Amino acid sequence: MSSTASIASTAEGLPIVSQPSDRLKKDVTRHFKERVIESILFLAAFVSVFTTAAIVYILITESWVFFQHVPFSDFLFDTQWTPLFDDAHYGIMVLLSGTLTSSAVALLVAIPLGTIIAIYLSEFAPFVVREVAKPFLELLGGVPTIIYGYFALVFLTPLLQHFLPELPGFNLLSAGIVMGIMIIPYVASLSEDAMRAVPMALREGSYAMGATRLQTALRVVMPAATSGIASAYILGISRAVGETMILAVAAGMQPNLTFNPTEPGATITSFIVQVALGDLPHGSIGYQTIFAAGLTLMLMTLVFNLLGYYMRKRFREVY
Amino acid sequence: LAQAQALVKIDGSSTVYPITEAVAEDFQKSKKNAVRVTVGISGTGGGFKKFCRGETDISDASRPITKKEMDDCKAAGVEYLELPVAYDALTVVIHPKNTWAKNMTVAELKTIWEPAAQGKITSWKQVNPAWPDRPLKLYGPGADSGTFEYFTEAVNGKAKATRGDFTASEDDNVLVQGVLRDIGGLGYFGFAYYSENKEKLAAVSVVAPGKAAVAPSLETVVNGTYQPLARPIFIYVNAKSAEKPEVKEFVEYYMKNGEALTKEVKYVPLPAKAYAYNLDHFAKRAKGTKFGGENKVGLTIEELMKLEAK
Amino acid sequence: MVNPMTATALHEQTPALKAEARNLNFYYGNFHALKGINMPVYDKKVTALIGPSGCGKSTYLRCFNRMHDLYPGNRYEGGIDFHPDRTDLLSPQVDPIEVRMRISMVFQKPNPFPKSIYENVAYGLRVRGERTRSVIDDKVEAALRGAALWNEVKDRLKELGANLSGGQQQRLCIARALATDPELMLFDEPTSALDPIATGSIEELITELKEKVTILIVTHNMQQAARVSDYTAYMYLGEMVEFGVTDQIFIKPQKKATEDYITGRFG
Amino acid sequence: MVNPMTATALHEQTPALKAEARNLNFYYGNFHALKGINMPVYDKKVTALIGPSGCGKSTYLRCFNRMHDLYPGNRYEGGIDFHPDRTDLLSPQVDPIEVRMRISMVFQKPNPFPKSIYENVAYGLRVRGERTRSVIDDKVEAALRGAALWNEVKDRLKELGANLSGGQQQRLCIARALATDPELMLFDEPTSALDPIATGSIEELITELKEKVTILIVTHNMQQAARVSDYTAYMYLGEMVEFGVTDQIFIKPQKKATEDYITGRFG
Amino acid sequence: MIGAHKRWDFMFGVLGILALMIGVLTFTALFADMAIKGFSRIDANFFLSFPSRRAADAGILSAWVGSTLVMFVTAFAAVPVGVAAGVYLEEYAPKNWVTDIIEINITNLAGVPSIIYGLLALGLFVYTFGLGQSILSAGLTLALLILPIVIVATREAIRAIPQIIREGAYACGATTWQVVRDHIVPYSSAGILTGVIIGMARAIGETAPIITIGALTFIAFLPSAPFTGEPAAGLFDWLFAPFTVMPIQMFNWTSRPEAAFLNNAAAAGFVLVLMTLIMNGMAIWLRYRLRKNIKW
Ligand SMILES: Nc1ncnc2c1ncn2[C@@H]1O[C@H](COP(=O)(O)OP(=O)(O)OP(=O)(O)O)[C@@H](O)[C@H]1O
Ligand SMILES: Nc1ncnc2c1ncn2[C@@H]1O[C@H](COP(=O)(O)OP(=O)(O)OP(=O)(O)O)[C@@H](O)[C@H]1O
Ligand SMILES: [Mg+2]
Ligand SMILES: [Mg+2]
Repeated sequence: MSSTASIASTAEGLPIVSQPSDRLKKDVTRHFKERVIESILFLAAFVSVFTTAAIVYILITESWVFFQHVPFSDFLFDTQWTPLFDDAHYGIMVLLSGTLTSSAVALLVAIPLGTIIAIYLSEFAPFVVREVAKPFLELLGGVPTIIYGYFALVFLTPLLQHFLPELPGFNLLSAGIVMGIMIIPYVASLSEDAMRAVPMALREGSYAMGATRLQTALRVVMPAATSGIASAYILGISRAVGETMILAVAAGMQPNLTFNPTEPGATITSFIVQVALGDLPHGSIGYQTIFAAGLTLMLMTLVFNLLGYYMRKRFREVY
Repeated sequence: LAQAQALVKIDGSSTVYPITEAVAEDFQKSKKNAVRVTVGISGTGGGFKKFCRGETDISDASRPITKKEMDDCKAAGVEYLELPVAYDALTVVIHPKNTWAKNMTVAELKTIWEPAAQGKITSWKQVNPAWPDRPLKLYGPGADSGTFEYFTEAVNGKAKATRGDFTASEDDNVLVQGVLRDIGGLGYFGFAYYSENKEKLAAVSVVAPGKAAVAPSLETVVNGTYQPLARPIFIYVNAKSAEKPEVKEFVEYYMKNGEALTKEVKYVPLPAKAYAYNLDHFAKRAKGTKFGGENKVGLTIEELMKLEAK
Repeated sequence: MVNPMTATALHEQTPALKAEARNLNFYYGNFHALKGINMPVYDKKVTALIGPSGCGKSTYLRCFNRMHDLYPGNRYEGGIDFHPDRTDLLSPQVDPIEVRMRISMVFQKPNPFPKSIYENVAYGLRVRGERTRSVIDDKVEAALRGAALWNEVKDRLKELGANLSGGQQQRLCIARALATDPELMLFDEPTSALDPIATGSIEELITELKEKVTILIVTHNMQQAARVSDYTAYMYLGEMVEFGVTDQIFIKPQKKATEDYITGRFG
Repeated sequence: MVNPMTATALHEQTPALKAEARNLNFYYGNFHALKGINMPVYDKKVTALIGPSGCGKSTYLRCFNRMHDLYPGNRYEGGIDFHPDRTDLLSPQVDPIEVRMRISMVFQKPNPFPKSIYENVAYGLRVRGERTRSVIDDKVEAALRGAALWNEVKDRLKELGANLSGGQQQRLCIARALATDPELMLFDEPTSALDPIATGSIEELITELKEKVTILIVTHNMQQAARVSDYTAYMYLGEMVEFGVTDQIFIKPQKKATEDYITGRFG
Repeated sequence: MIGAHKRWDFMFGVLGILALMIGVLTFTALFADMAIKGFSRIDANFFLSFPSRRAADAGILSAWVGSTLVMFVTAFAAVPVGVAAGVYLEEYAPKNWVTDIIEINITNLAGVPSIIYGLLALGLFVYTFGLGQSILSAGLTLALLILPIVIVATREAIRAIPQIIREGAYACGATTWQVVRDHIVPYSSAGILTGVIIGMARAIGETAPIITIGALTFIAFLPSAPFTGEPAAGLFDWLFAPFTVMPIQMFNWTSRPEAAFLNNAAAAGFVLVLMTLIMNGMAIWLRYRLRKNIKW
């Protein structure tokens, strides 16, 4: 093949070897400028890593002190959480059960409703409804959470007590439901984005088979948007697990090892705010518990996120 | 940086906050805004943390300074003056339809709240056979609070010793909501929240051993008969800051107007002589705490004034 | 534009009509995309639609399965009679879903669903409410055989459709369209995203399919039209310029415009 | 694959080389997309690249302005000499940005920036650091005239480029590519998204442009290749099957494969 | 059979509207409740007064000024860093494990409870960097809090830019930075803006981290505007001033014994939601303005 090149070259009467002439050489200053900018941008991206590192550093150093007083096995397996009582117990399972139960309730509300809304907005709703409804929904996220807390306490709980007369005035159920309503926009908005990103060609393919809107939405659009919807759910879970004020107001702050949502309970976050703003001396073991609890929470969200990341990788959209 | 204007920085307990806020508001007005006062609510613990780093001039505290905090202050070279400013009268409240438990002895309270009661004492009848067999629902402040610590010590005889199965909240209004919805409910919190909700809640008259039943009120607290559930609350003044004219004036203003302002915000003031004593104490710059890093229960203000600072 | 004589003449040569556009107009909002189209579609034959880009080939094709109903602002006028019973496909009384169940479509770019190969083909059956496993199994196999894909995929039916090569994906889409025994199949430039070898296999397939179904195919490749179709229609600017037997159109078109286009003088 | 004799013969007829691919190989990761391509590009001529879909036309074209550098995993082998000074465009010492400043490109779909018409054309100049208002004004006008668009847009230079029709947008993109006085212009199916009238105007434009610049154009439309190009290269499966003077290729190709493709027997 | 399908479609449409209504009605109920309770309190004085022990005199002047200034700092810190990070990840970053880590890390940060940011900021900004308990510290804290939201929104917006626009710019000889500056950032600004506003709407309601780093509750003066006062304040002195914010004021009022303060709290909540509403409204408007000029 090189024969052509050589023939062409001989025709020109020039040597075969070609060396770059200066006119296309790399511009050193420009190259340098680009590198500098890239480094600055990289640093910006690294801020988030730095933040995490700093958070982990703080949580771990403080928890370290904590775990020198409290055996790790107690932390994991004790069934009571009374770090501030005279008879102190440090069973994180208690708070974890509250967190998981309230989050489960919230997600049972937010995921179905959020998904239905997302499907409705992306596949059914007329353009105007969608454009008006989305920002409106996003406002739900802008209401201070303490207002939701009181909403759960003085409105929803009495309402629920009509149906469940045994329901105590403070319970994980109504806090969880309200939390779920608060999370709806996160789930709905992101899922809707993901569904709308599904190429029209797939929808047309389904309609062309004689499918109805609902069939198309459920059997083609949703599976195609799995990864985006999964991220929306993961974000919803993180929100639920990290929510504070609603639970602090409406769930009773009662460290109860229970998975029954009709009981009062305490969660990791509500415990952390309560103690962080309370009268405990800093540096006391009681105060340090919040770092151990925070670390647990952080690990939990990390697990969820890794799971979500894995799922996104696994089910990457293949259109 | 040019924070040229005189500034008094206060932080600490949210329990003490309403009083300090009232004083700060009036003080600032009386100085025609020449002095600025700021008040935060990062909790007694958070307040002391800043105070012992020398970041604040005054710390609001709903309990005496602890040993740990004393050490911190010492390490940072911060000396302080301890001034009680009001009473926080812990009020035990019940539902107004609760006709049986208008009076309760400290022993009965203990039966209800002691750690051993957890999961066992679930009906009023178990506390006193004369009372009906109604479920007993408990409400109280969070275990991180000074109120909780004091109540457990006063009732159960040991700070922080308590049963765990009660509904807790940092926000006393939330506790009010709990008790007023529940005929079998019983809760405790600061007197101010009770006096604001007198129509909706009933206060329990407490019978101290060997004494008559005393209902919480301004008089009974001030005259020392409402015991053991009345506790003093404090401000701590940084000794170095106390040399600054604006801080000095502020503290003096606090003591002179404290009684009226405390009443106005529905807290229970100390007897008038206590404020005079505080002024004197402040003038002498008598440093240190009288509690030695521990809480003391059932202390009347006279007893407190007689204590020597350590 | 179609000479009624021609249409009639053709009609007499051929066994049966499968469908017939009668004075069909179509509007995208205010844009008049199809202008008074009359055209027969003969049963068990391949009819090719050719014409320069933007002339309305896809628009016309998508009228047959009421695809335009999916988007607001679109409007049909006139009708498409569907034989033997001469139902007007565009009548408001006709359920587009019903239409699409009888008239299936294969698109320009292969668009397998993000599901397994098996589920892709079974989709149309499931949509029709078919539940019996053995029935579905049989139809899936038949459709894959019909699309000349069975041998290549029979051992990997559980794999994702997207893992196949482009040509295989397109054949999968054809199998999907075949599985529900359509009476008419619409192809919109089915090979334009494929390499020549895949293209060849699809063309072969189309030739085989016409034994069983009627086919309407849009293509921008005149060679392809010549190779696969029995009838050809040339469209330009939303109008049907000429329709006729493919050999005749390519060898001796009646209109100058058609000739110009076919010989590459234009387009 | 290229017959060396043909290349030499051609070479002697033509004034000068603008560029020359020497044993060019290209890899998308592990996929060997271009296989040992040798091809001259003659100065001030139009060279058309034809071949079935997926044969590597675009891939080859995009080697000339180092577009593949934008994506990781791509790898060049061999070289493209750029005349007169015979710099190897693919050499690591060569800055792709400098290359793109001299070799501009027009894409399949018109891709005006969402900026004003004026800013679209001025962009290449601004990127080169040109600040003087009057210089930019002049060059923008010249480029728009060169792209036969000036009269249509001279009163609406501040309007968005996207408000133009498809054909105008494509001419705008050509103006953008022209504004910086490129030595070589690459066109990748520039008319495949356009209607016939717009296509005609672009083809005319290309014919005019070759007075000033060298042009390399990919097209899937053989008629177009025949109409606009001086030289034609037929590619298949990543290889250069045949290269020659356009008339010769279309009338009497030397390879059977080329003939099959051109006559529509295949592809 | 077909009829049944249609009915399902219809029923789902109704279900969708109902689900939507649950959200919308809850919001409306909360908003109306605050409006009714707080109505008597909302007048000019409420906005122009400092906090007071008397509910009727108490206002939110220091709070809304504080919130506004803190939001200002937050936006100024979070937007450049967030956008830069998003741009880096989309336009520069090689797809390797480092970017994977950054990516996981960002989603993870979005789930860290806000109080933990407070603890972090107390150690970092207040003490280590010595910024004090100031508007600056608070703004930076909230900036860290919303950074993940801004980054994610930026990336999504950038991904929506067709590759062909990028290639067009590169083909003109632009460097990566020029492409980013002239095309990527301008064309994604609408999406970025949405993310920023959503983040800010969240940040403006945060209480716990701000209290942790030392926001005040009683503060009866405003930070001095640049070049005013005696001696004249510097251009950036306000950054270091003590402050309070709306949610803290509201939080404090909800937990006061006097019932009158609860109306104040409702009024403050109403104003807070209104502020969020205004921000959202701004976002919608700006998004509309920006999108109008962007068609691919
Ligand atoms: N959704 C739409 N809204 C408005 N106009 C449209 C729409 N779709 C297509 N058109 C216009 O209708 C005309 C016909 O388009 P159509 O897609 O049917 O052309 P085509 O012949 O299939 O072209 P191609 O060969 O490029 O696919 C074109 O002018 C096109 O711009
Ligand atoms: N980014 C890529 N990564 C991997 N393979 C690619 C990529 N782009 C193209 N290819 C493959 O390289 C081969 C040549 O593609 P190319 O786009 O150059 O074809 P083409 O001749 O331009 O076709 P068309 O006429 O369809 O534009 C094809 O097999 C294609 O699948
Ligand atoms: Mg088409
Ligand atoms: Mg191509």
